[in-house]
Amino acid sequence: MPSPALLVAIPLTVAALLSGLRRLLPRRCADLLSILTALGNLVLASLWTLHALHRTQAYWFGNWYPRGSMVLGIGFVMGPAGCGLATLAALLTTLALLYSWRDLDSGGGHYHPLMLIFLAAMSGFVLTADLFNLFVFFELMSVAAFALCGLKTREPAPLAGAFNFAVTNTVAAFLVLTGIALLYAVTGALNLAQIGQELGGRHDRLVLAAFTFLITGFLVKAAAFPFHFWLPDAHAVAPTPVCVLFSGIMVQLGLFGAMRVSATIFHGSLAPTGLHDLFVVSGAVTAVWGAMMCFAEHHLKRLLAFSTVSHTGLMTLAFGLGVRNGLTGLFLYLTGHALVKAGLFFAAGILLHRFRSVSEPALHGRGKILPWTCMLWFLGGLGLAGAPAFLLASGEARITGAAPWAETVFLLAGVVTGAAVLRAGLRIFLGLGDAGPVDRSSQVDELPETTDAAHTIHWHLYLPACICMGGAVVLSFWAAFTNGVFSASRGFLDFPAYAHVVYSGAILLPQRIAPSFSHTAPLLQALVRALLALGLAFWAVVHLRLPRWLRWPSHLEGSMRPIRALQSGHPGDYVAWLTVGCATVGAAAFWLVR
Amino acid sequence: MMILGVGLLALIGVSALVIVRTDDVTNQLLGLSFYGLLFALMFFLFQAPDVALSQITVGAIALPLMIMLAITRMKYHSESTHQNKAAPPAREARHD
Amino acid sequence: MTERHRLLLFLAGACGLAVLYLAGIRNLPPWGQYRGPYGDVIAQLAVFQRHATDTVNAITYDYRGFDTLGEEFILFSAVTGVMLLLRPEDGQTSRAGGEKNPASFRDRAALSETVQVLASGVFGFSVLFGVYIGTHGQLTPGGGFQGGVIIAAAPMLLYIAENTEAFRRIVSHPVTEALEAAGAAAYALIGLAALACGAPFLTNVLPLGRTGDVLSSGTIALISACVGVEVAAAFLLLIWEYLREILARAGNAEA
Amino acid sequence: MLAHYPYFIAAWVFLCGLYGIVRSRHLVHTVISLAILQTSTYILLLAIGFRKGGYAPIFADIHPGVVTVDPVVQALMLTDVVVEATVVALLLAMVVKAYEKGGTTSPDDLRYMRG
Repeated sequence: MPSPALLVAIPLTVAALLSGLRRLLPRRCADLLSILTALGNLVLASLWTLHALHRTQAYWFGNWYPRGSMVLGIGFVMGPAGCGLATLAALLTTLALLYSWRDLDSGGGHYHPLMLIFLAAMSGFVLTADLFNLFVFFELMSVAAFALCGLKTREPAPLAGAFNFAVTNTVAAFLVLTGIALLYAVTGALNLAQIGQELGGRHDRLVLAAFTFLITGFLVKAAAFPFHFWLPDAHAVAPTPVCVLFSGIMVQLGLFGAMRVSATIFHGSLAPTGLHDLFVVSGAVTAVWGAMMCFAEHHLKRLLAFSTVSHTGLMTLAFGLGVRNGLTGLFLYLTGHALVKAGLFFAAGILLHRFRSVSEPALHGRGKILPWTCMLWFLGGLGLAGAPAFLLASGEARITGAAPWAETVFLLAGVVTGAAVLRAGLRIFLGLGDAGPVDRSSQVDELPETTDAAHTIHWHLYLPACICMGGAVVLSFWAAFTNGVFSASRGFLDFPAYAHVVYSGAILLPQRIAPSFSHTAPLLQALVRALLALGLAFWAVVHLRLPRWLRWPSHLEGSMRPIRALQSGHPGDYVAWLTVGCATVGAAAFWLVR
Repeated sequence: MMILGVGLLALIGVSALVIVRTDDVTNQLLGLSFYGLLFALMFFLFQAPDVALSQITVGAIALPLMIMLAITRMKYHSESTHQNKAAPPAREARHD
Repeated sequence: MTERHRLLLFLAGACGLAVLYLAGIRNLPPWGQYRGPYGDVIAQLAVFQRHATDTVNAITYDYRGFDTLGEEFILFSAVTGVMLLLRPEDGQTSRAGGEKNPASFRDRAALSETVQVLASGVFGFSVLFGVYIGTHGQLTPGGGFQGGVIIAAAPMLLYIAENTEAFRRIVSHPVTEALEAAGAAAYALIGLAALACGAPFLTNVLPLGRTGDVLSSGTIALISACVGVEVAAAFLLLIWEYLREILARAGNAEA
Repeated sequence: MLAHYPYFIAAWVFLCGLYGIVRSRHLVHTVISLAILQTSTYILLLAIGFRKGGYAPIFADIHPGVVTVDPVVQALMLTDVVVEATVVALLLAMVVKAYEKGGTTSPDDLRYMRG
């Protein structure tokens, strides 16, 4: 097997080379070189995933393997969950780079290096077994993301979005660092396994404070309520392929960071004390909030961004439940969501490329000439709602199978976000009903990001979206994939096995077959969700022709002024909310442990 | 030496508040430079010469310099747009 | 939200955060009683294992060298981001045109010649000092990062001495950009060289030399040098990106 | 009290930084406040690795075996210093550009994305 260090080192080296030669290299070369690099990462990461399913092993940089119980250097633990996410990150980056082929404005040649650095940071983040290294990759990911946000600098709005994104996420990074410092002071270690062993089941005030700082920091990235304000601002301004990476994987990696530290450092204090209920509550609130805001939005990218808030909330909820019931459903859901959301963003990008707008009222009826995009968009909307045959539906069934009450939250969030996407589809592609309310956010028009003057839609714009949608369906019927995810999720929460890998170098994993699953009830539920979403979308589109007492969607769609005013675009507001949120998480943690 | 350290830390605490309470950015910049020097001093005092060196070069010089250049650039921008009677930058992009 | 509401909201949050923070630090070991073991173990091992007397640099460039690789690329992405954000746009070419004619931005009041000569002398001295700091990192406080920033500060003296033309020639050259990329790539390539030798990434594959020599400690000194090149170029680029517009406008105002 | 004195200062500086960002009326002020917030982590890390009577962990002029302060936190702080400089540089570039494009330096006028 090639060294796992290549997953980080090769993209970084190529990024430096591309940046150094940016004046000399023609655009095609930069495109080709970066796609090949991302593709190389994809191949290597999938090889490692297959390998890790049988044998999880550690890799020590500089050959500084642990001496006795003392970890000297930084290591990767090549577990199946981490490797799988690295594969997903590489896949999305490859597709995003394919989408940007030739036409996307590359900002003077800076776009490709930044995308590759972003990929390297994500790969390092999911694999590292060192707490401070986790912070370094968190920050590298953030800085590359801030820079990518500023690709379109011709208007002040993108800069405002990027600024808010940068300020909130930097504060989050310092919260994480504070948590790291507290843990280092009491354990004298930075390796996740070593800290976990030193702490054991200890959960005194210091551990709880460190827990709060770390989890808050990562939840800011994961856009949990009330830390989510930066996300729609950043998504509305980033170019389409960057949005794909933000929504598809970066936000979820924030949650993954929280999961990683919970499963290792706090393994002894999480499930026994009920601290994981924190994730349940935070996830449920975020899911509902995101869904409401999503339905009220008429700027397509912001609409999709709020749906990401909602779905990441569902994943947070799934993690809270999964600490006791297993994480198979969560990982299936995460993969399905990444693919569907990426496909939707690609479709929105096609609209932006063709019509120079992503505003729902402005596009009313104009999408009729794009039947393929229409199909992709509706598939995406149904996928988000958790329609049958999509990976999200099978993930959801496994999550809610153990906790039926959670089905209510999933139903609400899935149906409302799916309906919002479908509503936009009905208006744009079929020209049904009225154009929809014209509000402020729908008037902030997107800047064109492509340089092709003819607005023709080439194969490289369609192909990524088709691959994403196809993948979200195909994977749900592939039994080997489900079994692999099942083994990976069992391994993820197994702290003794993790520590064994760190101290002894490797561990053999037993092959597990996912328990068989009755499909009739979940299938019915999924069908009901899809129909409900479609129904709500139709209702919203035609409600103005109905009698007055049936015009509820107006309230959902346009009149949530006081709530929407919270999304103020003011960095001070966002940081004030962050402070309150951090204090609340802390209070909840102390209250849960008591 | 401990007493010196305690005094220095107190000074840092006070200057932090003063700097964030200062509204004029140029004054704030001067404060930040001084604040960076305090940190360099503290790093020397607490046996961290490596960090002290990078703090002097980055925190007390490079960082304030960058901020100063940014402020100057903005000042030049407003002066030249004023002189050229150029149309004020895209205000109409706002939708309040 | 009005400013008042925002401050009230923050005040509520800040009280909670303060209580949380204080609760956390109450259980910390008292100040001045670091308990180890990580730092102590490395402090004991580094001189023997790596022949480097400055343990901080041994950690930065070797034991935790992978962190530093990430850190260098944080700097690299930030510089790329700044260049991306501040790049001259199509509409700005007329203004940036002043740049192409260096004679147009000689500053108005010339300093006395003494100051100019002195500054040029100090310029040479600071470059020398930066190189010294950068190459002795494994022995004494300093290292590539600190040395790099000092070297980057030297051309600023030329600017202060009003030799803007020399300053511009040093800083704005595409070579600076290429050097920055080369420094960053070299770090990753040194790590990959270990892979080519069959050892894990970033393992030292060079002879360690005699403890206390400038050329001792193998890859630590080499990586430190690469970092120095990258950091010096990166800070020059950062400063130049802000300064370019100022110089162009100053030139235009005079013309 | 004195045993935890630097940690209190770190908490204080952290809150000061947050306060600065919240009350900020100028974007450069926001950036500087963020830099102040960052310095809280320096104090925390430095205080954690400090040892009374310990020497700097540089064995050029002391013998191995002498009590030193923790070198690891110093390496972490070096990374921290770089992170601060880079984030500030990037944020300043955004501020400068936002000013050149939108003619404003006040966060109150940044609300293009409301609602």
